[in-house]
Amino acid sequence: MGDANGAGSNGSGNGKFLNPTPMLDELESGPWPSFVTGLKDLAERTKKPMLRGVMDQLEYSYQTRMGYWKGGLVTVKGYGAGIITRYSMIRDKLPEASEFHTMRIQAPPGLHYNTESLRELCDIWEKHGTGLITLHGQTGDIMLQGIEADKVQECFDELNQKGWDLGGAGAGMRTGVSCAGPARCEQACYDTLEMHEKVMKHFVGAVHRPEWNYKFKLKFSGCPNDCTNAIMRSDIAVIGMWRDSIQMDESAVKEWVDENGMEKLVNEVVSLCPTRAISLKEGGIAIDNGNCVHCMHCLNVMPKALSPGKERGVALLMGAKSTLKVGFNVGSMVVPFMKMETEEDIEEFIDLADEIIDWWDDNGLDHERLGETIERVSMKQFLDGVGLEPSIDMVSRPRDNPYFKTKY
Amino acid sequence: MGDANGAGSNGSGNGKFLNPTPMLDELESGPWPSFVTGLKDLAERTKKPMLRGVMDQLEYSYQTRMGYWKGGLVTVKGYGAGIITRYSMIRDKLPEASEFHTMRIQAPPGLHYNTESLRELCDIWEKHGTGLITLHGQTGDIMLQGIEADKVQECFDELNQKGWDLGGAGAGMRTGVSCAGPARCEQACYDTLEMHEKVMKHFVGAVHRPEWNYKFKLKFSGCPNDCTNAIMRSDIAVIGMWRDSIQMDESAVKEWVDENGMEKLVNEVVSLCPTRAISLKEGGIAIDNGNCVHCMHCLNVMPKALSPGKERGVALLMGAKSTLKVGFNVGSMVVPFMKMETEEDIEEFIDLADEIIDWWDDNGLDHERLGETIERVSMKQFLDGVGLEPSIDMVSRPRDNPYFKTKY
Amino acid sequence: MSSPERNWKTVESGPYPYKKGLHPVMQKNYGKWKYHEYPQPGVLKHVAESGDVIYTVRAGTPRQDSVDFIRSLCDVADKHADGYLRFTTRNNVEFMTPDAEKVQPMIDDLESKGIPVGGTGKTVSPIAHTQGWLHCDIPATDASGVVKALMDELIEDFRGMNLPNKVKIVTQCCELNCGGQGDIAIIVKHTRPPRINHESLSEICELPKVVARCPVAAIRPTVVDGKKSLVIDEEKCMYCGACFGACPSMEINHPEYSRFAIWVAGKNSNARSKPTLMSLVAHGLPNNPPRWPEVSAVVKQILEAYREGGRPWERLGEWVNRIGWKQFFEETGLTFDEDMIDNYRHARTTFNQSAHVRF
Amino acid sequence: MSSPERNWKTVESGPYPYKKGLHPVMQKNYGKWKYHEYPQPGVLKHVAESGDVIYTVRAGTPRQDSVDFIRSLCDVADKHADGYLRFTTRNNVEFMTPDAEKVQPMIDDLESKGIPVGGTGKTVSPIAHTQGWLHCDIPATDASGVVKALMDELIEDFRGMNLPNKVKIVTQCCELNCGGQGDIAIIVKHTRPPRINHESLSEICELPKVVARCPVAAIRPTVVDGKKSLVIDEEKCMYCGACFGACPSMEINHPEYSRFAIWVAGKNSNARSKPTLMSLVAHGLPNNPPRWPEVSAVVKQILEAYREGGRPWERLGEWVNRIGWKQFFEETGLTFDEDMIDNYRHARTTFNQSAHVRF
Ligand code: SRM
Ligand code: SRM
Ligand code: SRM
Ligand code: SRM
Ligand code: SF4
Ligand code: SF4
Ligand code: SF4
Ligand code: SF4
Ligand code: SF4
Ligand code: SF4
Ligand code: SF4
Ligand code: SF4
Repeated sequence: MGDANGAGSNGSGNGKFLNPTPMLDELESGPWPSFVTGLKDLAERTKKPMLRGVMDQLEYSYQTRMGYWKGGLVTVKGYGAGIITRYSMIRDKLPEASEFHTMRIQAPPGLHYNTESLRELCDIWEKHGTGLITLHGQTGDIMLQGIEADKVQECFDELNQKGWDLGGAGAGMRTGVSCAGPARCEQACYDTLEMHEKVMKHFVGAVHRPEWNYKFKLKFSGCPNDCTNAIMRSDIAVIGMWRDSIQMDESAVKEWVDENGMEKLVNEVVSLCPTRAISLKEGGIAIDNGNCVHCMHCLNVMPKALSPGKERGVALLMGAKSTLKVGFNVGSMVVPFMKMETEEDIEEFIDLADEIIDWWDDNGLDHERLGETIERVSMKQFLDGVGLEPSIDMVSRPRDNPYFKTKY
Repeated sequence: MGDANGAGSNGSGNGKFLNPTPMLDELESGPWPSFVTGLKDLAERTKKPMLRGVMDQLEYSYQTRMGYWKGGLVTVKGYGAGIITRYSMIRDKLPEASEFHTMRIQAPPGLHYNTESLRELCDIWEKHGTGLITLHGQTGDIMLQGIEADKVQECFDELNQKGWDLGGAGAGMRTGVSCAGPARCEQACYDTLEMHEKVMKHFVGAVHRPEWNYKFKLKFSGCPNDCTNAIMRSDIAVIGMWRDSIQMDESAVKEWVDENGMEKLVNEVVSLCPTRAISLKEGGIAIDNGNCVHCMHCLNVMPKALSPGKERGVALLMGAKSTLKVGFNVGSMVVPFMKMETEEDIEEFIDLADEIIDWWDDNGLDHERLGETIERVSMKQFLDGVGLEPSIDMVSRPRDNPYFKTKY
Repeated sequence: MSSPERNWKTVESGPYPYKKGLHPVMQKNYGKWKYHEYPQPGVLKHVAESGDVIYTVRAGTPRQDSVDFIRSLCDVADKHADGYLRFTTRNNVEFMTPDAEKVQPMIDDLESKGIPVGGTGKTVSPIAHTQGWLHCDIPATDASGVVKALMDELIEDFRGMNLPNKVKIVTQCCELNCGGQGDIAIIVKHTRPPRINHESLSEICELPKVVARCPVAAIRPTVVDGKKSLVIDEEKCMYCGACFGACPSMEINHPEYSRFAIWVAGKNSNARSKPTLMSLVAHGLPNNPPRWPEVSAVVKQILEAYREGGRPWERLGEWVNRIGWKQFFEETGLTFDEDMIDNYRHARTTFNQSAHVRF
Repeated sequence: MSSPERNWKTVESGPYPYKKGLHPVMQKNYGKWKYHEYPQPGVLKHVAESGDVIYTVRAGTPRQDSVDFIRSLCDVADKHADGYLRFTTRNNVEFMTPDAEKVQPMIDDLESKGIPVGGTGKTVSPIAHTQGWLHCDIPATDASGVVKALMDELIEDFRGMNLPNKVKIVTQCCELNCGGQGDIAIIVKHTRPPRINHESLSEICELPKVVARCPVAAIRPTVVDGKKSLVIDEEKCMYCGACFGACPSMEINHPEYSRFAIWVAGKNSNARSKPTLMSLVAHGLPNNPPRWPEVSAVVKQILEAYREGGRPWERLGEWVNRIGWKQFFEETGLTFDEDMIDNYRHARTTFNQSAHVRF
């Protein structure tokens, strides 16, 4: 059960407000910032009973190795989603946190903040809720954690007036995520932030009022490095792509070689290209761009010398999801290239996404994600259904069984 | 429909015995030896009506683009398999080949013949059947094609007295195949011929009297080059393997390099090793044997310099089959190494094979091959069932889904 | 819940406007960045085509933050970064400044507040994790706690840049895997079938939905004490807990029998190799709060073997791919067992369908 | 069929004894071979540890041989090879002699008989094939004919050794694929559902067996004219013909609608890469006896592209793997279409689950 002595060493946990939490206190030691210390300090300062209750319940979970929350339904006017409702299963025992709801708030694309907005958010939240915030949830929401049902509407109203809106939950569009993108990254092949904002504004109704078969996620990564994990975690992954040749600054290549040596060039660049598209040439390198698969590796190692081409846009990969039922699904290449420079390009994406979601909503089963529907119904029917052309880019190899039907 | 003029140019087809076969005659031209010419000459010489009938029917098939054989049941005393029975569906029209059965005969392991045996076989076959022989069927049988039902027993009796026996068909053990093996190949890691002979003698009853769920095939390749295609086409593929280090004759390596040059050494040996286990060393090569996956490539390119190690035996891969139902199944590694030097080693293999077949026959569904049963029931249960230890060699990677059940 | 009379309209605005959050130098050079460098661990230097430079200082957070903590981050931003800050997709916070001089004072300020600087380049960046006992309704553990305990031990790999490549770790409190794939993943694995609470089942759950949720069709309708209920075919059930996600009466969580499995070689990026799913390499580890030492030990074993054997730029899975899984188990000291052989859909595609084998 | 009184016993001897078929030099050096060389196309030279040498001359056969043809092979063996010969797993015949002097006369003798010598090393060895109209009960074509017509065109690739590596071609007369996987495969593909012969069905077939044979459960029992029969759900049926193998009343073969598909990149050996299954690259080719020119044309397109682009030792599939499938289609002039995207079991594992793409 551990000795609480080592804990509290950060100076917290000595207040009078909280009940003892010996097991949690064990998580106060060590160099990594402790969420326990944060919670305790917050509780001691604000004296919010809900915080004391939630600490007690968490301590009880640590002791019994079981969770004690159950779901429910809370929402705000006109919305059907955005609040994750939690009631305690042990409220008889620990009544102070009998409710502990979370408000999911859509963060700014790229998670770029200024301190003014953020302080505003903190103030409103401290006023109505516990003051505990997750930055950010795995889907990219700001999660305001710990509020009572009857305070949700007023909290939301106040937030909304400051420009904040609720994120997704349930069987609808979910909150989007985008990488830092063109704001600070040289690899960005399209404007992840702008696209994220525009697209999610289009789907805002579907975020707030879920009515599809199941959830649907979009993530926006500026290049195939995929810093938002889009390919593994979104029904449509929007990934930056270029179609022409990698831009090479020959003198910067030379500089790199001077600095790092030929051995490193061979071992860490040439040899690691997955398709061996890079060869040595005149003390520098030559890239066979027709054979480049846009993996990003050489650009990552030599960012000063190599950059994505000039004809830039996005690739769309579809069907990623987590383990449920079929096991993890990785997103599959469906649209290898699409321009993404103008408003119209974004509109075109939105049209396609609408088409895809309609198809999925019509053809999918209950609680079936896009990737599952595509696999069950077949890629061919999916492409037919949404009006896309089949292409060799969609497969790692053509089929190996004769089980297809074509008439001639 | 083609002009028969070009045909018959080999001098055949001018006899009086046969009816005109204009389409087939088109297959007499060209440099590759023609089975049509062979058939025609045979028919003209022997004047066997069955041969005329079968040519007529084949010509009719070429004209109508349809086949006209149907199955039936013919066998020899005490046997349940080995004859592939064919009755004509158009016997009214073309009565001379109303029957056209095939006798499958087990060839010698490695397909090594002397002319005396082969001539004997030809003579007996010409006496009772058409004189048409397939050397060999895809499963390795000698196929004596074209005999009437009432001649089968006497033909078999005569063959059997000369040491020939029927091969497999139906839901039992099938005829085995083995590569040239130690008789003429330096790569052979075990005695394919001896093992083939011993093992098939053990299973001879199962070959002749099929009574399992479905067919079961064994093939014996002396090394991972797999010249019998065992890995794709046998329920248990027996493939030669070594466990210690590749034997290297350093002076032969030098010789090779002198003759072929360093460039070829790098491009055709070093660079093509799948695990990059080969590096250049002092003008020759060094092999990291712990990282060698026994692919055979370097040994194939430099057979004089490199040979399989001294500790030799077999690997067993299980579950290969053709397309039916599940699509092609490639054999999977189940036993990475097993000594195969003595009678006892062969006995041990036979015991294991018996065990496996029993398990499959108990757990398999009707018309389900071993590979399908393993996949349906799970590798784990298969291993438990036949008493084998799981090993990392069996998989290309550990599972990626959490759907397993273990209790602690 | 009744709210007072409203004299405003809800604006369904969607994402908070990002433009407000861009440092002026980033606004100016938007889409015109040329390259980046790593001047020191925890610091990025991005150079624009214009010649402008922006430095980023990256620091760790507990993810479950208090407003006080966030306000103190704002203080840092106001003081050293012109009032701007951002968060990464991996719960780090980043402060941007065009001024090289401000970097070190900023780092000192952060560290003095107990906020560690690091996580750039070839490091262990903070562990992506999920809700756990603090909030979720189905967790078997507390992801935040597991992560805090482990980060305490890995902090030098967060601060340094001495690994072959980035190591992305994830931790999740049930098999739904809200944290996705990682180079190393720590995930709850149940080891007993759910215990059905027949009392509550028909009252609080839609029976057909629960039946439909089971991946292996192990749940059948039945009647218990005259009430409609469900029964589990324990032969089929593989303890995934999916039914529990649909219905709290399918009690899968258990203090002893809900355990941990460790997975490796997940990769999301397309760099060099295609993205890969992670593979199971250890399981049956106890769920041992408050510091889960058994879990940390295994993760560290794996990390050390990778540090030792990986070549520059090789992600963990790429390293394994090169040396082979057999050697992975040897070098980490972990043990391969029969449960690691896939027996689910597509199982066959993970078999070694070749004679390729290492001895 | 009644046979006369027997005064002997059947000996269930299994395989014919191989020892009788071994050339004395092979018997002497059994298991003691050291290496091989290719002195010229069609000839192998194996050298034993003892220093003994055996030369092998390899020659093509039609596979469906007459006893006359076989006897003439025996003549060659008697004259030049001490009375021994063997066949390869690919229907070639081989004659072995320790005497270098005998090689050329033997070759001349064979060629003069119209028996081509070749097939060793980096060649197109004869096409493995199946029964066809000559004997099988379910074929949609005549494999022997397709093969003869094609080998006429490929004979120089049989004789020469000017390909990047061995090219193994297979041809099969229905989708059961008795000929297995190959670098290039020519396989019947039906394009309409079976027509059911309700007359004969219940008389000659076991209905449940037929139902069970269908991979997609497209067959259901029904009653037609008072007789038990079957009906096919034509939406589900994908024309595989498996039911026809179980029951001749499920008439799948059709002169017009049974066509050909071409597959590439199958590989059985473990050399370098693991064995691979072949992939569909063309279909809808007509079944056009007696010489099937459309089939030969496609095979030659593929072969030429491979000859052009393949590097030494690269098997056809390894070449494709290096250049990518997109380039394969470009270089062969074939067209990728939607049917080539897998939609069967495990389909997902063939999708491009990455952003890797070539333009
Ligand atoms: C800030 C952030 C994006 C954001 O919008 O928040 C980011 C930023 C950068 N990433 Fe990333 N990546 C970020 C999450 C990711 C993720 C997702 C994740 O961590 O969950 C991935 C995919 C992970 C995976 O494969 O599982 C990711 C895969 C990469 C890669 C590919 C690495 C590889 O070799 O596989 C690069 C290339 C590189 O390292 O040079 C990259 C490169 C970069 C660069 C160098 C891009 C640039 O030129 O600015 C940035 C600095 C990286 C660094 O810290 O070394 N970034 N990057 C994220 C920081 C996370 C953190 O706090 O640790
Ligand atoms: C809060 C969060 C974890 C976190 O701490 O960050 C979370 C929490 C839950 N997830 Fe998740 N998921 C969260 C991101 C994800 C992700 C990651 C992502 O979006 O990138 C995934 C994997 C990707 C995917 O979508 O598949 C994910 C896959 C799931 C699944 C499995 C879906 C599947 O198809 O396999 C479920 C189960 C379900 O939907 O029935 C699920 C269900 C849940 C539920 C609603 C559990 C339940 O059914 O009651 C959890 C509510 C917890 C709570 O109390 O707040 N959560 N969940 C993440 C959302 C925060 C946010 O909005 O920012
Ligand atoms: C005679 C035969 C075995 C037999 O018992 O009959 C045989 C004999 C040899 N094979 Fe083979 N292979 C024979 C069928 C096969 C097959 C099966 C087939 O053809 O259906 C394969 C697998 C094919 C596949 O992968 O689809 C096969 C894959 C190999 C390989 C691997 C080639 C590769 O790089 O993938 C080698 C290695 C090599 O070529 O050096 C090889 C090597 C050899 C060697 C060099 C072995 C030796 O040292 O004696 C022999 C001479 C090969 C040559 O002709 O170049 N043998 N070899 C078969 C001749 C077939 C024919 O008439 O063409
Ligand atoms: C004769 C032969 C083709 C040839 O011309 O060489 C052949 C001919 C037939 N095969 Fe085969 N198979 C022959 C080798 C193969 C092989 C290759 C092998 O053994 O290496 C395969 C692929 C490997 C495998 O076993 O899967 C093969 C896979 C099949 C299948 C599909 C099995 C599957 O599980 O997918 C069937 C269908 C069935 O068994 O119901 C089949 C069925 C048949 C039947 C019995 C068709 C039928 O159901 O009526 C054919 C009888 C033809 C006839 O008139 O003689 N044949 N069959 C081969 C046997 C000759 C011999 O004994 O030497
Ligand atoms: S995904 Fe690409 S563009 Fe976006 S931050 Fe990562 S490296 Fe930069
Ligand atoms: S981006 Fe990747 S595939 Fe393209 S050249 Fe660079 S390393 Fe090779
Ligand atoms: S399988 Fe190996 S041992 Fe047998 S003939 Fe081929 S190369 Fe020689
Ligand atoms: S046998 Fe294959 S894996 Fe082993 S060293 Fe030679 S080329 Fe490499
Ligand atoms: S991983 Fe499971 S327990 Fe944890 S937050 Fe997600 S759904 Fe809840
Ligand atoms: S735990 Fe999983 S397998 Fe077991 S009954 Fe529930 S859903 Fe089905
Ligand atoms: S491939 Fe089909 S048609 Fe040809 S022999 Fe085999 S079973 Fe008969
Ligand atoms: S052809 Fe194939 S899919 Fe169609 S009914 Fe027959 S077995 Fe089923």
